[in-house]
Amino acid sequence: MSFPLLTATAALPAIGAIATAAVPAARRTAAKWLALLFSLGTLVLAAVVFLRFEPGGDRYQLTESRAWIADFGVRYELGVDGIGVALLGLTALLIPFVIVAAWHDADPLETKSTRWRPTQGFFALILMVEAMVILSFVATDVFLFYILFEAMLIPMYFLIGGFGDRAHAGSDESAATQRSYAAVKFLLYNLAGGLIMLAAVIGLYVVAGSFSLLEIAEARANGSLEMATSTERWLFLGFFFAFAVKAPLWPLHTWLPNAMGEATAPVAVLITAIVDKVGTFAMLRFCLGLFPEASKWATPVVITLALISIVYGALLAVGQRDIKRLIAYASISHFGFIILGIFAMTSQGQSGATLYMVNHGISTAALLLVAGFLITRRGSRLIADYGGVQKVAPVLAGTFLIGGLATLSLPGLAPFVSEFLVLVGTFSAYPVAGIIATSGIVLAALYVLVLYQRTMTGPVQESVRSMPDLRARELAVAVPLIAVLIFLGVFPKPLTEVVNPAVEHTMSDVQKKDPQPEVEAAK
Amino acid sequence: MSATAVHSLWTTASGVTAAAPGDSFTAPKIEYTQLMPVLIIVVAAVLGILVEAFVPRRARYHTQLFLTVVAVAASFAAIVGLAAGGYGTTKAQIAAMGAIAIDGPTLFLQGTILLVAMVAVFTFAERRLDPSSDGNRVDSFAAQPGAVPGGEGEKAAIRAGFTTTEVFPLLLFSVAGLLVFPAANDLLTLFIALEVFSLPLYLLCAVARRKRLMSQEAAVKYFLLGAFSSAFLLFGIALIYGYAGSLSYAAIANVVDGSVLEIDPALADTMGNDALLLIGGAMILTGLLFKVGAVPFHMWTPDVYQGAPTPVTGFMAAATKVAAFGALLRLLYVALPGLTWDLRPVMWAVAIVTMLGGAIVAITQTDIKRLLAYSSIAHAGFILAGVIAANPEGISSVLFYLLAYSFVTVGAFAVVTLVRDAGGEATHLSKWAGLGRRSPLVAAVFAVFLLAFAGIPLTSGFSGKFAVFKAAAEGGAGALVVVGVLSSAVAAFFYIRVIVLMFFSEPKADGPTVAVPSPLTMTTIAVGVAVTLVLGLAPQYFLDLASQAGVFVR
Amino acid sequence: MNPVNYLYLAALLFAIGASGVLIRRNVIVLFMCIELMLNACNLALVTFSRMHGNLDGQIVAFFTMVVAAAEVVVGLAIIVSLFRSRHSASVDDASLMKL
Amino acid sequence: MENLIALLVAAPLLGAAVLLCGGRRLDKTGHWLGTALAAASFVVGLILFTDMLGKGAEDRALHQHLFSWIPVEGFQADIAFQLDQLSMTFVLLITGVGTLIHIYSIGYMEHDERRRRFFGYLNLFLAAMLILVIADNYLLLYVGWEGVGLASFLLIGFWQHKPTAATAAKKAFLVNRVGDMGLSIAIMLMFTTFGTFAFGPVLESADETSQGKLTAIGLMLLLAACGKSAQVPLQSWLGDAMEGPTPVSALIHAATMVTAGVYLIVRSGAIFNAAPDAQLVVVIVGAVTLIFGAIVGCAKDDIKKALAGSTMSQIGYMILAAGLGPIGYIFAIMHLVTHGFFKAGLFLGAGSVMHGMNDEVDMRKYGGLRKYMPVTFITFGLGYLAIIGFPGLSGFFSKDKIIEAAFAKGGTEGWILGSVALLGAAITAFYMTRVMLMTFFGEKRWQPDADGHEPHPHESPKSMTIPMIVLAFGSVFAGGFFAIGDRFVNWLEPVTGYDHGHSPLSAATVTGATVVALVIGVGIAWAMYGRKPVPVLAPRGSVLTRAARRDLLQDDFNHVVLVRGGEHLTRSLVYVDHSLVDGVVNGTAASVGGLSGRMRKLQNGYARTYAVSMFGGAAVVIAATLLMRAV
Repeated sequence: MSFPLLTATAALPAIGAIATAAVPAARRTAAKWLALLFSLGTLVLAAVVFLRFEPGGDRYQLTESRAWIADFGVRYELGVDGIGVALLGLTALLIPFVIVAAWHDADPLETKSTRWRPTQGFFALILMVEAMVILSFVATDVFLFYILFEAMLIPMYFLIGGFGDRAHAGSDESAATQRSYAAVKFLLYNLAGGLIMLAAVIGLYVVAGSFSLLEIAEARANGSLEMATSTERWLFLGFFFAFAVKAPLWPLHTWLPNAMGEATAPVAVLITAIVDKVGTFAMLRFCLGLFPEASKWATPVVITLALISIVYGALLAVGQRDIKRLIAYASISHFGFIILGIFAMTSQGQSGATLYMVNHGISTAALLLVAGFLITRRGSRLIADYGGVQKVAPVLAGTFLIGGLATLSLPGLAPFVSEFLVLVGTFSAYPVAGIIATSGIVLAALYVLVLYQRTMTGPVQESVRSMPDLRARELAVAVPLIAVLIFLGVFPKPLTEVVNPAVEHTMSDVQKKDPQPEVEAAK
Repeated sequence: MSATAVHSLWTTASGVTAAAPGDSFTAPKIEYTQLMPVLIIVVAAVLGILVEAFVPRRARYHTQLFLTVVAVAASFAAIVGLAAGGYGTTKAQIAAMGAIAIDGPTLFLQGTILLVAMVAVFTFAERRLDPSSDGNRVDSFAAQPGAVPGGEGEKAAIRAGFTTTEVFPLLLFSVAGLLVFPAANDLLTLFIALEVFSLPLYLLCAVARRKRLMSQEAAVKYFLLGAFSSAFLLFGIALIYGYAGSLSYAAIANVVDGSVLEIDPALADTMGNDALLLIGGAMILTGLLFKVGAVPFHMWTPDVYQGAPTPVTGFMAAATKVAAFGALLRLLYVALPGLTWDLRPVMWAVAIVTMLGGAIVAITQTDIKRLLAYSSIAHAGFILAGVIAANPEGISSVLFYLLAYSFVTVGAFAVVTLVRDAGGEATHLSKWAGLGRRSPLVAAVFAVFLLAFAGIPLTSGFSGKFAVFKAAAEGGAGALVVVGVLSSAVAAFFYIRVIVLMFFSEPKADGPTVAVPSPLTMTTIAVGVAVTLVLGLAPQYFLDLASQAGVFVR
Repeated sequence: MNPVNYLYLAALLFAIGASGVLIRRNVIVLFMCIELMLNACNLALVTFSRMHGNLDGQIVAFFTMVVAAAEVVVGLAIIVSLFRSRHSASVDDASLMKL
Repeated sequence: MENLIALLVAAPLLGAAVLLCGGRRLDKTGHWLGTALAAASFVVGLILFTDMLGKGAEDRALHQHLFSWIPVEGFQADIAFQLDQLSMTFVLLITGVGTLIHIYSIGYMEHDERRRRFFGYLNLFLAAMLILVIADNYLLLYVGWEGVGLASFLLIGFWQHKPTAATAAKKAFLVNRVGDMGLSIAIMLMFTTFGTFAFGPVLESADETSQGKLTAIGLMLLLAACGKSAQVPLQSWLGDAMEGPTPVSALIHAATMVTAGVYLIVRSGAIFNAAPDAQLVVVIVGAVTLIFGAIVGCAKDDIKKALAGSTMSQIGYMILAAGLGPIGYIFAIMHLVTHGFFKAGLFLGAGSVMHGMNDEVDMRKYGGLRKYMPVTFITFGLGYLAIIGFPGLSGFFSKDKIIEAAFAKGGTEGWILGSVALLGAAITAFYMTRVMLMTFFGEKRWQPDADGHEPHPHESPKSMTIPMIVLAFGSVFAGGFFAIGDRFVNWLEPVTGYDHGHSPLSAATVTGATVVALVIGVGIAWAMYGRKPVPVLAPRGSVLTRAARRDLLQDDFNHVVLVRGGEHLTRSLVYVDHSLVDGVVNGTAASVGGLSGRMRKLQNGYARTYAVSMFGGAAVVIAATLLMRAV
């Protein structure tokens, strides 16, 4: 077996986590640099994966397979397809920015106890999450995936509950309670979803006698595995529920605003830009891959829920008074688009959904991190506490605006490509759904511009008069992300050509053909 | 006189004597090698009594500790030897004239019990946690259990530096009983073993150094209810005996599945009378379900767990569950396989109410020991799901679960002993607030145990739960699995609550201090963590072990 | 006389004992009731032993007596120490731990 | 040659990037750079133009394929440009007028410390607008479409410290987004119908599909056009857009961007030709807006708002023409170009006036300015004559042609449209005369403002007047140049097609009618504002006037229906989310907790209670087991 590249990619941050955690309390800065170093190393490895991956090649590449828990029929099986590569890249790309953005978030308020090492813990947890997420993107064994899907909740939980937004200082009792409420809510929602999925996972094993995606798919293909319709549907529901909680899909979304509101901006990015993608990714790979018939059966309901998410999320975003909660609801709306694209079951829709995962990750990261810089400056998350920032901190305002424009998917920025693909893909299969979803672009403009207008424009508020503009560290976060947004908006080819083959595979899984245009005019 | 007397260790001679008086006495055949683990423990226990009698007080503690550790280690070595000798698999056999079964489950469970006992001994022997009184290092046990708490007698005893080193022989006796319990192959042995491990435990519950009143109350409750339940068990035994005319599992099984055809007309209304069988079976079941702490026979658990000295609680919680489930499995699979379909509905009901009841009531608990007690109830429910599976996977999964669960439990209670304030252990949850800030390591360790209890992946708890649920699903108990995951979701809530308390809430000013334990307790906790993680990350070896061991000899 | 009647008697005794456990407050009496239940078991065992014509049941009966004796030892020890510290033999007074 | 096309876009795009990222060090030179790059783009346009003239009418269209943009299974979107006569017309207009306005802005924005960014935005707008007109497929057009939306958002809100400006910017973007929704739906429809959205294939095979589909596409395109070109019902943003600096109003909200809708419809002519129902809607929208804008223009005292109303109405003319089909396309574009000249000129004039009057915009506070700023007066006057269609000037030719075409539509429809157009001409004459009179004639009516600054009206600097003069030239001669010998018709005919139609009235009659309408309008205006002095405080006026002052209550409508309704909706949804969606879960949790509390009570500490539960349990177990056997 050749060099286990995927394992290495996942292992590096894990090692980094341990190393970071081991740094003595006094050497806080060293820990930060160490974490950053490891995340960059991971980025390099991810780049290698991206280059080694041949779009034309097998469905799953760089595969690894080792015995693990024979009694459970579980093998340590890794393999990456185009979708996996894209999201792997996204994760590896974003984490360094998250770390840099969070540079001072975890500095202890007072250094009274020498044993308490929040900073080390914080960055170690981030790396741990990265490791688990990466592994879950490349796991081709359902059980392995499930384990990571569940296990990554724990570090996330500590990140949310342990390192809240300094927007209200740590000592404030109500803030502490709110934060732990958010953390618990996050954990319980996802845990409940995961446990339901556990039942389905076990059921799948009872039915299929294996956890290996490849084996099951093969058995499906050569007809040696027959799933009763009802069984398949139940299993599908078990899986889908967990992913819908994670994604999150209306009405299982309410944990997200709390979590994102209470967590620090970088952690919020971790949640919505990276961890939640595991949910949508899993819908594409497991729900459609394992239960194509049931997926088709569920499509009408799922699409309806997705549409509700789109409109509902956007409307609630308009109604928010808290910057981070607003972005959270915006994300809910966007996840609606992603799920819509997945279940439209057209090439455009699914390619769009995959690109959407990546682009939404980057754009949200840009917007949310800049918002975080803003919030740390003023020490408040309330929109009402800002005004006229544009005058005192034009660069901050500019980056914020670009992030916002990306969020409303302005053409020329990456999200437009994916959103339009999703819309076209949906429209060609379900015109009405497509049109309803299109209304989302107006609402998106509404909440983004309202946010921008209330915070950045108008007369300068006293509280922000002395606000400094972005510092070098913060620019180092914002500018590259924006650059990526523009590049992928103008030239998404590198991504699409990786994704397309994977999408064709999924389409063949569900045995769907794209609807043919009525006039064959394309020459 | 009929010749239906089935040979049994206790009654070999019976038929013969009746036939020909004055005939030569035939000695029963005892396989001492196979029984060695038990014998070692018993001998050591007796020696322990002698030590109490003849060794000067100052030396007793160390002598007893040494003796106990050596005995347990030796016994475990014997187990390993037997297992290596293939007694667990190929050479599995009925020993001691049908009284004891030496087979996979026996050896696996006995091994588990001994390991648990070993780490438990360490916590028993811990003497660094409490501030030394009058220059004497003290452990968790009363100087003179007989004396009135806070009375003159006790003060004098403390001044004199008395310590209750009897706990070690008591522990050993209890262990002896526990070792026999899952191996018992006839009902009498079952009953005796039950009493042998119960009685010392009743006593051990009563001898806490701090909070004596609660400790004694726990002992009384445990004793009365235990005796009550054993009465049920015994009556059940009587009825089954009446039904089958024998105590040996094998014989009972034969009668149940009707392979014994010739029935003396005189016995028509007892022999093979299903009413007797069913009632008797049900009553024995009751007795065993009491020991495993299944709803509705669970109510002793919280009080006893809370009142007993924490090291005892840890030992009891882990070891008795292991032994009791072992005995339950053997009874159901060897003696009453014919009743599977009659008992199934009841077992289902019990499993469901146990899972849900334990999880739900735990939510509102405010005392960490009671919390763990309720969680142990919920876990009993999960294990029952595996028992119900009624297939080989069921057996092995239960064995594995018991292994995983017992170490988490011992470890968790060991951690509980560390968190102390003026009044001894600070078991009220409110006192645990902000523990993560004050001593991150202990809090982290406890968090690991809690996550294992909650069944989060990468911990032993998950592997066990998965194994059990998988077996249950394959055994056609899918509904149980669903209930199981639901109650796990509920259970997760209160484990998480404790973690929140430890890490996310501000430390209280008058909060407890975390005592720095001696290497003994450290070992216990370390072993607990190690097993938890190993069984979570790479359980394969132990799963193999369990599945090899998962066959009962008949 | 039909031996089955002994069984009915045994059942009756068992029931009496059990109800005693449920009804009486005094620990000692409660304890005695449990002993009664055990002895009911003994009666049943002996009867069955007689009916089956093997001695197993009687042997068990002997063991039960021994066990009962042991229980008395342990039980009384606990009860006495409780009585010392509480000056009450009512089982209901021992209810510090609840909920 | 075609490789030059990308340069058209590249130059201003580069300018925008440099100016916006360059930082303070460019504050000194930024505006020059911006202007230079705009000019460069214009020069490239001229080169291409001359080259194009050199070719035969048929093979004039140039095509440049840069790279494949979104390659996805069954979906092909390219970054590719197409430069035909129609696009070329726009390129010249945009870059030409654009450059002039850059120059103008150098003076106009002199005292603004954020002038560098202003030029960055202007360049950004040019780039986006050029993408819009030279894209070779609808998706790329959409990019430009939203790009200009963004630029206009940034420029309207350029003075962000003014809440009104910020709000206006947001409003403009939002209303445009509604239109964009139409455009994207149209594109989706094209994709599902034709499997592509490149101009070539779509337009060639337009008539191969059903009426219904085409009508749908047409209407969606029209919706888009309404958004961008401020046509009823999406007109409400244009008035507020006047919050932006005057050059912006001139360039974006008069000359170029707002005409994008016309371009879209003319470009999609093939589709509309095949979908008469859609066409009908188009002409109706055009006609309504024509009158609507004109009426609004009559009531406004804010000079820019008055001009904005007139812009609306003039674009109404163009849309109307575009809706007429091949008869009107060319004249729509022609009017568009001439309008580009004179309306830009008028706005620059207005800007110049404001520049001299401390940014006072209320015409009632002007008066008699012709003495103080003669150049402005003359250029503005020429623009005025042009727009009212004074015979011989640009507006005369283009507008006259449209009216003629309207009649040529034939049937009652033709009559109605024609007369509406005529009526519009009259009203135009009225309100423009009103503006003219109130601003430059009569007595001076300005007073010291709040902090006692007496305005000192003065002529603007060269950098401002020169562009005005140039535009004035355009206003005067462009129309004639185009119309005589049907130059413009021959130029565009290969692209848009041309159908002379058959007017029930002779050209002369129409022209006569137009002139009559013009005279009437001017006359009334003179009677109302020329003879007697204009009151400084606006009289209450008739119901219609008051309604017109409030943009015919359009905003009140939006406010009540959309804003209020939306607020209520979101508020109630926030409540729902918290108490219902979240409440269900929390409720479940709470109930479990309560259950736990009650079950906990069973654990009452009495050993005998525990015994009872055991006994009961045992009883149940036994009973159940027996029952199981029984049944």
